[in-house]
Amino acid sequence: MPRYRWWSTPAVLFLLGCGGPFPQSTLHPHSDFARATDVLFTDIFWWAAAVFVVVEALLLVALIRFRHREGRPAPKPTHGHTLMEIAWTLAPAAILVFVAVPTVRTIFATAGEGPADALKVDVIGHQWWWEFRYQELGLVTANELHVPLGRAVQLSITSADVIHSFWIPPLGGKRDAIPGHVTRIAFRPDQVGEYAGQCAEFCGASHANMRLRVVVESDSGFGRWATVQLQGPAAPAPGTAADRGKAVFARSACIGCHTIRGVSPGVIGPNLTHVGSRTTIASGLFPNDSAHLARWIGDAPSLKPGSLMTRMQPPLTDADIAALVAYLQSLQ
Amino acid sequence: MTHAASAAAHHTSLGLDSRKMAFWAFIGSECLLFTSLISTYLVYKGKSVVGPYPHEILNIPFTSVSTFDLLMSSLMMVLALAAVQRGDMRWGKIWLFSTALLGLVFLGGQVIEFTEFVHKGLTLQTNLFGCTFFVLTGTHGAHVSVGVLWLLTLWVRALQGKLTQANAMTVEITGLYWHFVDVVWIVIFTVVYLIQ
Amino acid sequence: MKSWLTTTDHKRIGLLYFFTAFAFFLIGGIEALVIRAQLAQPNGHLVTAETYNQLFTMHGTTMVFLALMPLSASFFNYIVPLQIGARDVAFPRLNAFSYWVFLLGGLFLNASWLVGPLFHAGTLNVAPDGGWFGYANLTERQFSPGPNIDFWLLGLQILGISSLAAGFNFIVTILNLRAPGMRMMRVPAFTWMTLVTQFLVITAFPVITVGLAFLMFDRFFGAHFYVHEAGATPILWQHLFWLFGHPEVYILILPAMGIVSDVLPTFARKPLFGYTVVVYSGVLIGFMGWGVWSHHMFSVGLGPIADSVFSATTMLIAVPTGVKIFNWIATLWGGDIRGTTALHFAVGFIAMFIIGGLSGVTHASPPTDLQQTDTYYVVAHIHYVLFGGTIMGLFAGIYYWWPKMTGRLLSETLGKWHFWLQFVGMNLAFFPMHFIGLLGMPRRVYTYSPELGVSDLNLLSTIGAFLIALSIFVFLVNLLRTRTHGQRAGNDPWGGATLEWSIASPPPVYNFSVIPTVANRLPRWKTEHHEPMRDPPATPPAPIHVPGGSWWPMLAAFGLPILALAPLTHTLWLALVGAAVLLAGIYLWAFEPFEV
Amino acid sequence: MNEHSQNEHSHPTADVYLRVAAVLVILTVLEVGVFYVPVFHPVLVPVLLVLSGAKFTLVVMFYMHLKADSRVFTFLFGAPLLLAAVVMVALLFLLLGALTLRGAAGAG
Ligand code: HEA
Ligand code: HEA
Ligand code: HEC
Ligand code: CUA
Ligand SMILES: [Cu+2]
Repeated sequence: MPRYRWWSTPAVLFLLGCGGPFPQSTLHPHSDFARATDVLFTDIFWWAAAVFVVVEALLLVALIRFRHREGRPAPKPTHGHTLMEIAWTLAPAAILVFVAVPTVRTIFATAGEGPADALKVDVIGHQWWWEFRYQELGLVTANELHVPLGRAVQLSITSADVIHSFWIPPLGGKRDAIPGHVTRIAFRPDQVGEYAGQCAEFCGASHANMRLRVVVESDSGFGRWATVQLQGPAAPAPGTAADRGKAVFARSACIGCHTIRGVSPGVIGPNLTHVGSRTTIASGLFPNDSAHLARWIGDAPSLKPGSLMTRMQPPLTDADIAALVAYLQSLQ
Repeated sequence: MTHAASAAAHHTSLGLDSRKMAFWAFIGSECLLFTSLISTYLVYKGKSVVGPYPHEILNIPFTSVSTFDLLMSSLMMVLALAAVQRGDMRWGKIWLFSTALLGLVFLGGQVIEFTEFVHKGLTLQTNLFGCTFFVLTGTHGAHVSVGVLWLLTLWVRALQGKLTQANAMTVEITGLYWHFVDVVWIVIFTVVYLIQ
Repeated sequence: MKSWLTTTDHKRIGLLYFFTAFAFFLIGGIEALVIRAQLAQPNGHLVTAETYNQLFTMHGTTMVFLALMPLSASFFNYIVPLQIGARDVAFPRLNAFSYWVFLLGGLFLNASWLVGPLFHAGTLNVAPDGGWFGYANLTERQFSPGPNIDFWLLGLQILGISSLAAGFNFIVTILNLRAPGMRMMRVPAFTWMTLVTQFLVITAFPVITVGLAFLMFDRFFGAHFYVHEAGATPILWQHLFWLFGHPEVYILILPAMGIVSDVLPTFARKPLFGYTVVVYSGVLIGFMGWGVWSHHMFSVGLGPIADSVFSATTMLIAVPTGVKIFNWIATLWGGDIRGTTALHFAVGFIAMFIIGGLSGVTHASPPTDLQQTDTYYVVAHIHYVLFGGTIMGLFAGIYYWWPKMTGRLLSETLGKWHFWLQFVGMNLAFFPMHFIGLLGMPRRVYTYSPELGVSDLNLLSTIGAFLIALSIFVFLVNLLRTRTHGQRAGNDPWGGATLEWSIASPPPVYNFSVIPTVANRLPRWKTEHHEPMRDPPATPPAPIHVPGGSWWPMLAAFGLPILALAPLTHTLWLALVGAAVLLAGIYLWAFEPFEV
Repeated sequence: MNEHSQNEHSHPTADVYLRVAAVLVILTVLEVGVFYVPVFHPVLVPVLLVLSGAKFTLVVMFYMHLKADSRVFTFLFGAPLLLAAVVMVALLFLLLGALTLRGAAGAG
């Protein structure tokens, strides 16, 4: 839709020297859903802009033309004008028809029902991370949603605790994740890439830190990712740091909260079976590297206020933590 | 209450008593209060995940008597008003007291009902029916209690000879409140007890 | 001192409202400044996440319930009886009660900043932290175990009582205490909008009272009104809240619209254009305001039909609002416009409110709102309507009526400084928020990543916020200076058309030495149809009885916070004491000899 | 007391009050009767709503004197009442719709 492109990258912002890349922008749509919204927004924006210009201009003209001057005769005490009243009732009403009709059309077009062959993913919001369940693939992961290019995606969104709101701006508008309800979004991404999103409904201390990422991949790329995810966790070679880490994991509280397939069944925290393959940890907050992993395991709440992954009691030794990091990184 | 009656002696632009007008506005406002409560009751109807459920526990004959009692108290109330307006303070006192008494009987009935429900395992914490039922009927009961207190106050004033024909407006306003509480019960009785 | 504590004079109560509400406005503003300082750069760490959540919750709650509503109330109190030619409101002691309840409710809410240690927590730890619309089920005990939410819900319950009492009072005052000859269609626009506002108050507040009562039962007594495991739904809260919440935003804007409708004619020296239409459109806005609440819930997924219906009803409100705006411009058109500070603010209202109104229309379209809701784009909308609208309108009222209230004119020079600083500041603070939101920054985040590319815009916004603070500082200087240096106002510094200008500034206790008889909508102006009315004599021809004060409204008011402390501290005897104080206050009040 | 308003809307007499009470009692008996008679079950809800609506109206009109009193009072009561009714219908529609349609399909 080249007609809209120039507006989508407001020149103002470039003048301010903050040109992008705006990974979380609503003005750079990359799916049918986001585009439909963007088209509609652009539409309404221009109507609004026109109203704005006309009304402010009238106001300014009135102020300048009729400002007080010495000797100006007393103004004529006009009390009203029926025709004018009718005119300025009808004109906005007419404009609103032009806004309302495409609005309703878009409401139904984006109601969240994807086609039958859509890739179905259940999204579950937790304080403060996202769980993704691919029913048809039997695959569970967290915080990084992988989807193939060119296939529609149908998300069924709910929450395990309080209300969250699932939102990846470049791919389309948000839907709340409400305990006891299921809401839906459907979209078809149209460009490979990594998109940023974030929880949008205030959900407690770390609401600001409840981020997520969507990786739109080519069909084959997605297939490779899914195959890897479906495999069991990598078994560390005996005697390595990772192997020691596995032992620490198995005797620590970790198993109570985290699932590693075949190792532990916990469901309070994210599934860690392939945590090493993620680019970030703690719902998009930090890069998935040794330093951050170590700090996270040592004291998660200090990195993420309120995090339900409390400091381990008794505290882990530095050696334990280093081993755990090695183990987690081995879980590719 | 009694002295503010003199406010009405001043000029008013609609020729209406200010307190009465304020009271009607108050009653209008109360409509929204009870609507919110009743809507919630209806929305959550049949949504309880554990019992006891309404049909297992609501006692229609018992509540019918309560309803009748409240209706009669409304009658007493209008009779009290008519008596005070004629200046017949003897009957005024009698009717005022009977209104309050019937109100007390209603409250007694509610206490018995609540106690029985608790014995049968329905509390505020049990299920959604418990939540919505107790808060709705409890709010109504609280209104009745305020009404009884108010009526008894008037009755004592009348006994002291401080409530006279000149204060008929006070009695009328008390009546408005009392009848409104009755009217709310009419709705609750139908919506909660009869339509299950 | 005693005379202020026991006062039942609407003018004194009006001033009490003003100074109290303005103090709360400063507190809310300082909270906003801390918010902006935190967000000036990405990964800010001025305050912790927990503190930040308390800051925006208290900022929103304070501004809405403790600053803007009571600032409007100060004008209802001071100006409405004067505009309709009355000696006081219908129930002076109830009026005093409203004020004291408001004050105590406000103190109760704000006490939460300081009393942490009493709850075994830090000092800045137990203030409300669930956002100003406190969505369930985050507010349930399970997810918010501390007393934070308790302060919020009990505080709001207390404040609701104050608003309701004032609502009944002003409805009766306006309907029943008008001077002879002042038919409804001769009532000044501001008083009309007050009436509409009060109808919204008495119908909207009961709904949130119920919503909060449910929350109370859930938190204190283990009920499950918003607990989905019990079969309930947290969505119920959203409906109850917004059923109240949307009328509430019109409660906030209509008084300001009334002020503008009074200020513009005075300074254009022209009657309000289309008075009848302006009045009816106000009534219509109030009425339609009841049918749009679910536009705050588009992202909940109510289904395409409900979304379409609420979208349409919401958009329709633009029509009566537009009608008002066009009538205001037509009022200016052909006038002889004197650029006083009051006029600056009134025009500023129109210019800025339009921006907020138009962004409101983009919200009203559910698909676009799905991208905007819960982002800074909404924050931009609310500040353009609330700050650009209500605050601008209220300042217009302050500059217009301050001389009436104190007898001295505010300095015009400082006033213009105030206006321009505020005008530039607010646009700098709030305009970038549109982009911040569209570029993907959610609201209510204590921190954001530099990756988003909104750091510079946020810095700009912060600078704007501090410019606003500077402008408010200039206003405070103006207020202080006026006490001693202000030019004397006389009865009528502006040549106003309405009754309040026919008496001394500040007015004597009894307001009107003789209750005027009104023959026209613009009684003090000469028009082609009639001569101006004569002002009432400066001294009353016969002695006028003025009611004395009363302690009992204040006593009764004290019962409420005591009652609220009972669940907060799990102390039964406090509930009994509170109820006793309340009852004692009411009985003493009811049987006290009090002649109006 | 305000003579003006007293004379304008004279209140009904005790006689009227008693007759209204009689009707109210009959309606209540009918309500409970209808509840217990199986024949009426298909139409129970509408019948009950009509009956209680009639009782409501009677009390408001006669015991609260709205029938004879100033229209201002009718407005102060009627407008919020109407609003309340509309709100209730809307809430039932919105919440029951949401709960049954989505709750049934729902996970979580
Ligand atoms: C003073 C308070 C005030 C006022 C007056 C308004 C006015 C309006 N508001 Fe706003 N609103 C708020 C305060 C207010 N709002 C607040 C506080 C919130 C957020 C709450 C929260 O989440 O914290 C909110 C949120 C909010 C939302 C929810 C956003 C979201 O959370 O996703 C929506 C959605 O529809 C909305 C719409 C509107 C509309 C359509 C108007 C209309 O009334 C505006 C009408 C005015 C005009 C349109 C301009 C003038 C008209 C013309 C010049 C005529 C010609 C115009 C056209 C043809 C378009 N508002
Ligand atoms: C009702 C009116 C109102 C007003 C007037 C304001 C005024 C301001 N608001 Fe507010 N705001 C809201 C209502 C209002 N706000 C609401 C309802 C929310 C939503 C809350 C929620 O999400 O729950 C919100 C949220 C909100 C946010 C979003 C927070 C978030 O989502 O994380 C921000 C961020 O910038 C903000 C900023 C400001 C600023 C900078 C001002 C400024 O205009 C403030 C200006 C005032 C001052 C600066 C006064 C200070 C004076 C001095 C410093 C003088 C010094 C003198 C002495 C100390 C004696 N507001
Ligand atoms: C009390 C429950 C609990 C325990 C015990 C626990 N965790 Fe966690 N963990 C969580 C939760 C909840 C999260 C998600 C937190 C967030 O992002 O806010 C998490 C997140 C993580 C993550 C980041 C995952 C991701 O995809 O972003 C890692 C890695 C992790 N935990 C490792 C561990 C290790 C190693 C241990 C044992 C030493 C452990 N956890 C013990 C609850 C727990
Ligand atoms: Cu989850 Cu905000
Ligand atoms: Cu709204």
